[in-house]
Amino acid sequence: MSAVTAVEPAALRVAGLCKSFGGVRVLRDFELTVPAQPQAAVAILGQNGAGKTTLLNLITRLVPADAGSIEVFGHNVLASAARHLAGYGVARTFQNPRLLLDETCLSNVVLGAQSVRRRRDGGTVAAMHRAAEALERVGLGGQTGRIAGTLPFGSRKLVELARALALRPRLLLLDEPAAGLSDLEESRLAEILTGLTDAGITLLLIEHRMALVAATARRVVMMDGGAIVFDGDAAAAIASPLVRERYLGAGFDQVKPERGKLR
Amino acid sequence: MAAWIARAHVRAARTDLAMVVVFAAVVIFTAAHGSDFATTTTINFGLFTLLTASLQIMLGFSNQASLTQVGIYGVGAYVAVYVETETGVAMPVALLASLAAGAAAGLLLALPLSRLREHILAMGTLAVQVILSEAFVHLTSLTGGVNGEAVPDALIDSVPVMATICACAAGVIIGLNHFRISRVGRRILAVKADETMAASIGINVRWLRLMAVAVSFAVAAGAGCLFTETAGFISPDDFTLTSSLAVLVAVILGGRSVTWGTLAGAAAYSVLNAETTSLPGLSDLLLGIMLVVVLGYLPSGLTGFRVPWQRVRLPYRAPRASGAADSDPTPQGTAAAAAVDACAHKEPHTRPRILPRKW
Amino acid sequence: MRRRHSRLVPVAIGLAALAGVAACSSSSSSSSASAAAATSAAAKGSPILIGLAAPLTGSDPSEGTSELAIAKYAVSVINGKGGIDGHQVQLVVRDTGGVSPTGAVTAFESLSSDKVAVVIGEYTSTNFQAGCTIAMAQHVVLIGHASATTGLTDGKTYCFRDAYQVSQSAGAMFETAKTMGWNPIAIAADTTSFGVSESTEFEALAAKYGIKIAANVSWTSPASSLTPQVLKLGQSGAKAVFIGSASGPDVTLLAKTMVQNGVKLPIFGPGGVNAPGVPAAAGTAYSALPGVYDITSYDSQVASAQAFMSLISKETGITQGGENPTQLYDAFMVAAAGLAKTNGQGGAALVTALQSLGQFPTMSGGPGTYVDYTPTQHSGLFGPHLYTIYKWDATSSAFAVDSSLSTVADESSGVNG
Amino acid sequence: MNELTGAVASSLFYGTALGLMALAFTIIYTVSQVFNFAVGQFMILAALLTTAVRFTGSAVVNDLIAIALVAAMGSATYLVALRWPERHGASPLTLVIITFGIGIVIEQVAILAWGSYPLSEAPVLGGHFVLNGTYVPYQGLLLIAAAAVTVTGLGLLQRHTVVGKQLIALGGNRATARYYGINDRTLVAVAWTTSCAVLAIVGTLYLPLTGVAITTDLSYGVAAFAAAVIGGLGNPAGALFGGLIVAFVTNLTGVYVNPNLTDLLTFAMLFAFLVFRPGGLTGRSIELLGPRA
Repeated sequence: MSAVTAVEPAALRVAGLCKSFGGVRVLRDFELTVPAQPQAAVAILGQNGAGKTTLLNLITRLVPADAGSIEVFGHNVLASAARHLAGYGVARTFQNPRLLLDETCLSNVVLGAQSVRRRRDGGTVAAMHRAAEALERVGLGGQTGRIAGTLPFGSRKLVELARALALRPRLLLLDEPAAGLSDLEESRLAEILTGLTDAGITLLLIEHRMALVAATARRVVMMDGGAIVFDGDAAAAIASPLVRERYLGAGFDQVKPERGKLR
Repeated sequence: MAAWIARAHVRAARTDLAMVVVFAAVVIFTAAHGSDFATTTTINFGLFTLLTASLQIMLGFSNQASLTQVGIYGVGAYVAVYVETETGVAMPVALLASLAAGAAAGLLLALPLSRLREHILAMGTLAVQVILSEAFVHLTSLTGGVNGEAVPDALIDSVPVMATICACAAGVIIGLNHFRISRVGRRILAVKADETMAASIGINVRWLRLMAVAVSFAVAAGAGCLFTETAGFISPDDFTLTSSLAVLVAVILGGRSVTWGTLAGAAAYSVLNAETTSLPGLSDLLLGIMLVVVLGYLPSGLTGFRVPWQRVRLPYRAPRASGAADSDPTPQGTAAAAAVDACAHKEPHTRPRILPRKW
Repeated sequence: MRRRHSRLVPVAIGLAALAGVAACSSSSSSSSASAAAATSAAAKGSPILIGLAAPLTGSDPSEGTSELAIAKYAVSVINGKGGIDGHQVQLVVRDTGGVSPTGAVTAFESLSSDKVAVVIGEYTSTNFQAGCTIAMAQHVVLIGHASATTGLTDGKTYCFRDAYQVSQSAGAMFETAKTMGWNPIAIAADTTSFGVSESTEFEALAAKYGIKIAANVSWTSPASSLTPQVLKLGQSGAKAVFIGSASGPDVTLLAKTMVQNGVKLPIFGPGGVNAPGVPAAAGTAYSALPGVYDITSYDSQVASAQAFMSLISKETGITQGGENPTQLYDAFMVAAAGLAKTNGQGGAALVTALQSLGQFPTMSGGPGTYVDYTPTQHSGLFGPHLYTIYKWDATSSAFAVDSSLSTVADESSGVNG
Repeated sequence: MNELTGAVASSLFYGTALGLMALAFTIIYTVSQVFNFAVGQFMILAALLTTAVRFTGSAVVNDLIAIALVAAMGSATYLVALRWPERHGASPLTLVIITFGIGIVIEQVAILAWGSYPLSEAPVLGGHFVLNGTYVPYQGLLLIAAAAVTVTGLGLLQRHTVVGKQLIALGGNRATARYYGINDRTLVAVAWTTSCAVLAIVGTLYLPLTGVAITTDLSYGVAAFAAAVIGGLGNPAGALFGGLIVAFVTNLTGVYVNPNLTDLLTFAMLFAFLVFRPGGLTGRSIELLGPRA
């Protein structure tokens, strides 16, 4: 529709998306476009139940859509199965990391590294190297042999992030990456995420922690009642009376921008 | 470089060796003993191990419970007899036919059953087993009905056949042992652990589950073909729901180890079966008590003890920088990562301390 | 190391046990292992072993229990008479686990490893057939006492039986039907080997006797509902129902369902109609039906057989005889007579001995009932007094001999010597 | 039309019996996601207690004693054989296999104690009336009345008593229910007691029409399972409905098409429902369906 698509298809284009669970309408006529260039992080805000995770599940085909269309890099998502998304260059993480807790970190990440076969990929050994690189990228380079179940929660989230990176995505969907992380881990995560956008990966992250959003996201989208109520850059979001009223609450003025501690 | 993968296989090969030794010992012992009862017991054990291993492919690798293994075993047996009597081909050809029939049955049944999970799936396969049992009785022209069919040129109590069956059983277990290290094996284990996660990283969940059923049924049908070679006579009473239940029980009883668990379950069950022929009126009662007590009070089976069996340890070592052969192979990370590294183990693949080192 | 070890322990125990089973296959059957060399009865005084393969568990364990009691009694009688050629006889028992060819094979293998001279039993035809396969492979003589399917022993050198065959009893039933004017008849049979062979035999003989078959219904035994089958019988316009089921519960359910649905037809059959417990359980229904007939080879009117059963119940406390108790006893006597000729040796020698045994008088029969094997005919039990037909007597709620029908059935069975 | 009357009457009685057994299935499945494959054994055990043991001279008193005993056995079975494994992480599949084992033990012990011969059970209400050539026994009508009372009564108890509401909560989510202070051990034991009491009602009221034999246990059990799935697991009225459907479909096809394929038909129906409509005709959908990935 827009002129951009003629040059390069958008990283994500959602149009007219509807989803109801039983009688509850979670998304109604949802529209969102994330351009492929320049690579940046887009943060989605919204109260619990606003439909954020549902949106991610719809994009990754874990739940079927009622109506509408979703495209990633020009591929029609709704005509594909969940397993095809990785091939389109899309990877995701979950709010609660889903790892094989009995296996080593490396084995978990190798699953991702070997998932999509590309030419000149090499065999399992090459996949192991890529997996190790991904682990190193999230700061777990020394933990390859550790059993995932013995890691603390924050590190498990990083392992999952590494597994998603091992898929070599162009669009990375993150579901509350900072939830449950300590302040130290959160600041490290911010560094990692910034590094990813610099490396040319478009991020779509659902996040409640404003500090992380402020540190990483260039664009902020706020959802309420299944639709977008605010769309602008991060600074504008924190300044916006709408966002304050609907999401941050009246007391947000007192927050320190760098190390915001909400709730 | 590929040597690192080879090391995982070498580690697994120790189990292979143990398997070969165990089966060879059983075969040699039986052959030396020379009694036909011993031969029959060992043949039953070998066939039962094959059935247990076939179910392990479904239950152990993709968490698909099946109560229809013995029905498929029957399909394999009837196909083998049919092919041999109609065309007069040799046994290996009949075996191929049985394997193909099993795989076809697997594909045919896995499609409608693909949406069922866990014990609901078990109940769906229970229905299939009962339908197969009824079919064996009623398709008289193909199966000979309840009066059964004689098998032409069967080699009853033959030591070579016993050895073949045990070799097949050992071969299948060894195959499973290495399959779980392979790329596909690890992917299917990921499917077993978490289907949603597996789909989200691009794994074709439905296909892998389908293939597990097809391969499992092919093995069960192949075992059925081997069974005809030693039985001399087959009838629907050989392929009942009770036997299917026994296979499932053996797998659960054996525990989650794909190798030792399969062997332990099959051995325990075969022993019980052979031993109770001389216990008037008690074998069924013993079976019932065993189901309740052993399954109930030993929830992780004979080889379980809460040790996750599917752990595949890829012995990874990062490539050394050229010219710096003596340096620590641990790669340097970011400053934050280094903080984590400080409490990490020196060796990249050291086990956590709560478990003792194994050989 | 330790963990792997602990995993190996149960496996090792299991395999050791497996080896143990293979090694001492007869450990739990008293001292028979020590007498493994008894086949040729080399030393004076070492016992001759006779095997019994019986369904001690499975769908009908009571059958096995009574078989065991009768077998013990038969062995005690043989030993009481001084054994065989000075050797005592010892009984070795194995469980076939009900109707299960695999169980039968395992039991047979186990017995043959015990070096028994002869195996008796395998009461269903399916089990007999499975046992027979092994008998042929291992050259061990098998004598069945109740497997009724036609042609079971044909061409099987090592397989014998002293049992009435379905073809014979079915013939007698059709003869009865002709006398009673039952035309057409309907068949109700379960899908066990017994039911199927009865049903096949009925269909085969119907044309010969000029009787039509109006309906042929079947069910998987044991049944929880027989309404569709019964309604079909009622619809068919048949004058009587021939029953092919050895299952007491099924026949009880059939009779009760027939009465409830107003399907008032005479029922007639071997096996289940007068199986243990059935007269008491189905009595009310039987009395409401226009006639219930039981055909059996076991003539309790014969004084010797009556004395036998009362002795059995006194000795063992078993009141119900199971299938063909006298025939089982006869099988032991036949085996003993054969073994006396071979000095306790089994195998081919025993086959020859049995074939040359000549007419062997049986327990249940009258003057002419005897077992007679020839090299081509291993199904023995021929004579003028083959069948007795019992009719349900509603006033006394019991079966009573119908002598006129018995005569008809007996004389027409076509196998009189 | 004679056979139609017969088919309808028989289907009503058999269907009600299967429906009540399916209800017993459902009661336990709702609270603990376990299929109890010993339903046939518990049902026949009740009948055996009144016929083979015969506590008193009165059929009614015998039946009541049998119902009480079997109900008590139900909770005892749960507490002894299933509670521990359930608490220690046994999967529902393992628990199902254990119920098979419980069934085998009951069956074999019953055979050892009372033999495998068929027995006749005295009806509470003797007599019958004739309708269009079909004998309609009063006992059958009593069974239907008892079923109506049972289903309505259980429904009312579930909705209007604390225990009933707690059972519903337990069925919803066991862990959450436990957080709210619901004693799940007592409650699941209550469910087993209720379930086995329902089975005993079937055993004492229906089996006088058919004869009692312990060997028929699994035939009843599997047919009742089919009824439970078809009616919709987790729905008491649906269970009864499922039983009637199984009975009517098998009987009518038996009469008008082919009576020899009724068993095959039952299992084909079971299979079709599991695959295409796992929630049954009335039930909520089973939560064990996999993703569409």
